[in-house]
Amino acid sequence: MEKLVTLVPLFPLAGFLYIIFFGKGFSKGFIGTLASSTILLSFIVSVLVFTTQMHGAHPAVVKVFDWITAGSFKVDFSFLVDPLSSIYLLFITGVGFLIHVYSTGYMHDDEGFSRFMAYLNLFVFFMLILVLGDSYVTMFVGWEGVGVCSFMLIGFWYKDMKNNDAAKKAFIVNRIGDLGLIIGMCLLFAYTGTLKFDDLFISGSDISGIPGGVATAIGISLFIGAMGKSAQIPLHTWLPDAMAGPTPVSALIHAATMVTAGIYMVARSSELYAFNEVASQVIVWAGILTSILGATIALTQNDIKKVLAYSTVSQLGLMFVALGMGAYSTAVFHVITHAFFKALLFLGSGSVIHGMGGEQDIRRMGGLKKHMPVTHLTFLIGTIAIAGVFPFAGFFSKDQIVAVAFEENKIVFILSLIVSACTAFYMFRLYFLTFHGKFRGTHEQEHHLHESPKSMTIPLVILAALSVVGGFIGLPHAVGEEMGMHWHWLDHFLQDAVVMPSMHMTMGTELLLMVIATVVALSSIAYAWSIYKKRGVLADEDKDMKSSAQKLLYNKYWIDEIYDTIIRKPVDRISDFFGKFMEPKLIDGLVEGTGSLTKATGGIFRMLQSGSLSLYIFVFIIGLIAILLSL
Amino acid sequence: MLTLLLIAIPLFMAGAIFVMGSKSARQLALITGVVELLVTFAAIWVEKSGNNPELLTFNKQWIGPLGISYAFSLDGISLVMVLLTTLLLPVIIYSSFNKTFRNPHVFYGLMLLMIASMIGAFTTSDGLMFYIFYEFALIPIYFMILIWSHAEGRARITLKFFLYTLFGSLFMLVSLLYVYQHSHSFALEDLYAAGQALSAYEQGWVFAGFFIAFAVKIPVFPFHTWQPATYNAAPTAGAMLLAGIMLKMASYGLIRLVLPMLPEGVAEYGTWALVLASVSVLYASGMAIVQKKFKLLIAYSSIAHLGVLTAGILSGNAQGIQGGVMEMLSHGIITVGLFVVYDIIESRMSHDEMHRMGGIREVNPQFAFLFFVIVMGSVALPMTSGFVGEFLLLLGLNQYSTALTIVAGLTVVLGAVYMLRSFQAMMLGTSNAHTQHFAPLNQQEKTLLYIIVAMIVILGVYPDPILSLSNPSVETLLQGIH
Amino acid sequence: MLSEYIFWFLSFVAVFSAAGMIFSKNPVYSVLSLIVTFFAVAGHYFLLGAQFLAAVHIIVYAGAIMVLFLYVIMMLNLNELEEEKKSLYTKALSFFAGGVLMLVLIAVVRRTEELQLIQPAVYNADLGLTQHLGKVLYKEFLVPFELASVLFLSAMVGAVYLSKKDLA
Amino acid sequence: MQLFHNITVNHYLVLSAVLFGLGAFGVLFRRNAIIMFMCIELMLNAVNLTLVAFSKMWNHTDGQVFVFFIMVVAAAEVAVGLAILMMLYRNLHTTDTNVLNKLKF
Repeated sequence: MEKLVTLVPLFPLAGFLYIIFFGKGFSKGFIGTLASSTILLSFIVSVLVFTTQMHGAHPAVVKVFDWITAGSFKVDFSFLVDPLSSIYLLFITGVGFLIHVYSTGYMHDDEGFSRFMAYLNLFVFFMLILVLGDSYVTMFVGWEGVGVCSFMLIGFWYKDMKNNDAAKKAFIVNRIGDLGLIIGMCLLFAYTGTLKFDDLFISGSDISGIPGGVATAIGISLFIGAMGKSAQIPLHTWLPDAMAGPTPVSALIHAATMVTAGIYMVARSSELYAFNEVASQVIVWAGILTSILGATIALTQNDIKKVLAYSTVSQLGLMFVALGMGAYSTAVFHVITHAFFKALLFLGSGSVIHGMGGEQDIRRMGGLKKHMPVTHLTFLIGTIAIAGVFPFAGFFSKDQIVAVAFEENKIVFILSLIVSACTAFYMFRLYFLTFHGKFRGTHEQEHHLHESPKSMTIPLVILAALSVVGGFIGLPHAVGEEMGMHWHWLDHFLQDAVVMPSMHMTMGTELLLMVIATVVALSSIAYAWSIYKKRGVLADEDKDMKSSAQKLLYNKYWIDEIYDTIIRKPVDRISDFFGKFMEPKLIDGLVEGTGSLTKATGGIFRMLQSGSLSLYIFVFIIGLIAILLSL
Repeated sequence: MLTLLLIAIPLFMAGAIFVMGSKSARQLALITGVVELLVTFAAIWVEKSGNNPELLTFNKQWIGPLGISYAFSLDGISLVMVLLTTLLLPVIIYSSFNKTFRNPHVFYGLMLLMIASMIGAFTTSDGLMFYIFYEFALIPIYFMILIWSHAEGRARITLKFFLYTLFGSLFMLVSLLYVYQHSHSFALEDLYAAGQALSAYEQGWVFAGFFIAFAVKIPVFPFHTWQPATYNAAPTAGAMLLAGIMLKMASYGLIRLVLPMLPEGVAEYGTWALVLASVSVLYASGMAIVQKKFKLLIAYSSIAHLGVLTAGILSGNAQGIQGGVMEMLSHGIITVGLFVVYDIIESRMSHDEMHRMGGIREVNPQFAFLFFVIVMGSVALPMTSGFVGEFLLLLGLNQYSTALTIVAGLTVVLGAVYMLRSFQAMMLGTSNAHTQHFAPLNQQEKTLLYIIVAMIVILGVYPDPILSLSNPSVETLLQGIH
Repeated sequence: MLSEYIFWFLSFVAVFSAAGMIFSKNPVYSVLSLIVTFFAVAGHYFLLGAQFLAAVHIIVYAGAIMVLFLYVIMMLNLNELEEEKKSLYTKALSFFAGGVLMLVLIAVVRRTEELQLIQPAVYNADLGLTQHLGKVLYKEFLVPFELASVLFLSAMVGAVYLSKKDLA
Repeated sequence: MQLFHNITVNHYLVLSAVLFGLGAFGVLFRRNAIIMFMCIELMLNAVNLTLVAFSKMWNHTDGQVFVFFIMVVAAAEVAVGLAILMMLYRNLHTTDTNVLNKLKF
């Protein structure tokens, strides 16, 4: 049964190759169907694999071929099937399929349609490799592969240089993280002699021999990789810019799947982090800071996709908080629910943008409720889910994180509550400004407004349904007991794959925390409602921004500008210095100087070459005499 | 016997082409290239099957009293290097098919002469023969650049290139002779034994001699200044030979001569060399960032990658050496690919200044796609050949020093910076007046690019045939050290 | 005893006429004195029992080479040429250098032990005879001998080529 | 052979040293290329003389064969050398080595 897993990434790959090489003559409908059906096939196989795992099959390594051999270093290209990877498979292919279907509608009028579908297929392929890889190296293949796909898809509309810049930025920032990951792998190999997950973690003995300091270094290095991919401070700046890509890309890559690769990796390495206090603390603080940063910036953004992007940054931060606190399965839980509702929100926003004819500024929207009923309803569900209202998916996963924070660190707990409040506020601000009030766009836009086609709304509906019920895979103890349902199902499922925290929380505390979380979310929603719905306040135009705090947030703490000043410009300047002075003057000067010196010396000695035969003979004879005398 | 054949075929054909004149020189050269490739495959087959190992060696005394002999043997490492040479040879010859130049028979004859000499260097198991082949390869390329270059000041540039590399090699000769004093034989095994018997301090000095020679050729900062100008001046086929194959003789020399001969010298007194190699990565990346011409960018990116290569090899463990072998192969292919791209652009735009281009993807998406794959190979993306090599190199280097690994590893970031910048500047955006009429690829260009892209991807996805070919030899080599 | 006298006589003639060759102002006289020197040297060869060499020496040097010299001098009309001016400085230097060289060489010889010309144990009177030498030349030194003829041929070609009129 | 009981190889060596020194002196002293040429011949003869003397002493023909070959070379040299001088004279109207000093940087 496990052998089948090889097929999972194979389908999208085949789809990609087919479309790239033979896709020229076919209609868009055929290409769209082909691309989507490859993912559907993968999804079906994933379900099969998943059910075997659910029924308690042992984790299995499926070898595809010999890959890298170098002395004691041997890595096969093989896949690891265990609960963690199989659940990832499930939601990648599932959400991926929905987004593929959605894309056939969304991108239908684009001239690069088949290219787009091919890239999406390729992306899914690499994402599957990422989660299936049985070693860090194989995982790294997918890791970098999704980076490239992200690059290609962000810069999909390559004629606009802004998109290309965003794509390049995403790739390069990711690469900084990748360097960290490579260093982490190198260190890991140097101290354990292997990079395979089952040698390192499942057999379990190899990592215990690593000295503490090195373990911390490894943990932090790997986390730097995760920072890049999952947009954590200080490597988060690429994600909002990545919204330059088509919206399905933002939904699939920059919300649901790729950006959660960092969480996957840390969860996969849970045994490494579980006893590594320093690295874990670094993760917690990077996570909560990112979370706060993202949430606060999202409060003031006016681009519908930017709000969602910062929201993603913020949610990813929360996931890392969970990871850092040792609640690995909780983080995975939030990854899954987040994939549902964030994909839904992005797709919904895509639907809005589609209807608005490309407009993304919420100051130009409003009152879309009556024009786009399905989009409105599903978007509302997504908003409620992310805001954390019982019993939507976001509530359970976020509540678990908050609960863990409460156990581990009270400051983080409070900060995470603030994040929750902010989340609820900016999401409803977005919702009200978009769907309620009067339409603020141009007449042509108003005329153009329409509900999206079926291929787009059906995925929305399915995702909305999942956003409602998705949380039940991880019902907390209190609720589960009460309702007579299987509680903490996900934790049980994942217990062989990741380290489980030892939580001892009374039901009372648990309930109390749930109440607190709900109250925070609801009051925040009510506040947003009172401002944006009841009073009808609109977002400020750029020039009207007065308070410095607002400017600070609107300009994203000027982090991009700071990076520009302290990193990009110095690099350019140093390179310039190399190019203008060091290379031609200093180094080549030395080289040329050697030549000139030789020439000058030769110039002196050539004076002796007078051409006078007598002189030559005279010197010759003197030399002869000297030799004879010395004998 | 096969080794001898590998050297003799191009040598003989070079002579034949010289004699037969310009008429069908290029076809003959191409046939030679293909035959060489087939012989290489035969040799690999013999090595893998393990039968008739005597087919892979040849030993005949040349100057008996001095312990010099015509000794050749093909082990896994040599085979990979020979494979690199013979894989690239048909590609390089084919890449110059659509060009017309004066006296093509001389050009191709010189090329084959150079190939023979490089294969000699890759296969010989005699220290002095290595030196001779290593030096001899300079002569044909010198003339190829001098005669067929169109650059201004080519005489000066080629002279600098020639003198500089020759000057560097003298250090190698001194070191070689120093070890020879103790071995009284140039056979590599004897040199290894004699070298290892030296004290670590002596080994350090001998290593310095070798390293300077190889560092000039590889090239490693700060011995690299001949290289960008030479690439820029050279005809593209010449630059391909130089960057794709010839420079690998030096890194091969590090593996074949330096590591087994002077293990302690490298380990105890070789830190400066590793530091230089790592600095080389940073410096060349910085230089690549400011380049405005694509050809110069290729040159500097090459230095950066070879910096990682040098550092990785000198770390002296199985991962570093295996990575080195793989990276040599991959870097050869990718660099040749980049030069092919350069050639295509240059033939249409008649310049290679990147900021004056843009939007070529819009006009010619196929070309842009193929170029993109090569760029990805160059930034060492997994599933391209670049990754396997570079990753193993870093893995090896880390066992020597983590700090250096971080410095050298910055190539991962900086490589992406300059390669993507150039790709974006040339290919993306909207087309301008210059690029609007970018002609579609012709059959020859398409074939070339597809072959190169296929090699990059196949070696990246399934590098095992190469790695398992060289792995036993690498382990034997390392066993000889410990 | 006779041979001793002959030795001293021939040596005197050789040295004297060599000096004459150098100091004579007219090149023709120089050539003639050099011929005399060569005859004296040929006499020495006779004394040493190398009859064949003596004969060849006279034929080649006196007969061929010196005639060539004379011929060239006549052709170039060098005998009318004014003797070049030499500074005292050059004269002194050349005298010094040549003299010191000679003295050093003599001193070197002086410091070696006396070497008898004839070692009775190995003496062979036939050594320098044509018959004997011819055998050696055509057996042991066949290849160099033939090569020498090639050398001659090339010298001949070279000389003819160089003296062509239109080679300017 | 009683003939030589007072004449030793050393005598011949001294004689050839004197001839050689004279030749060297002549080459330095004169500037006429033809005379210089003749001085060189003189030096060659001085060397030949020692070779023959040693040949006598060791009773071995090699010395004489050597002399023979030196003569061959000398003859060839004279032929070519004189031809060069002829040509030089034709072009420059001199055989003075002080004038023939163009072979320099």
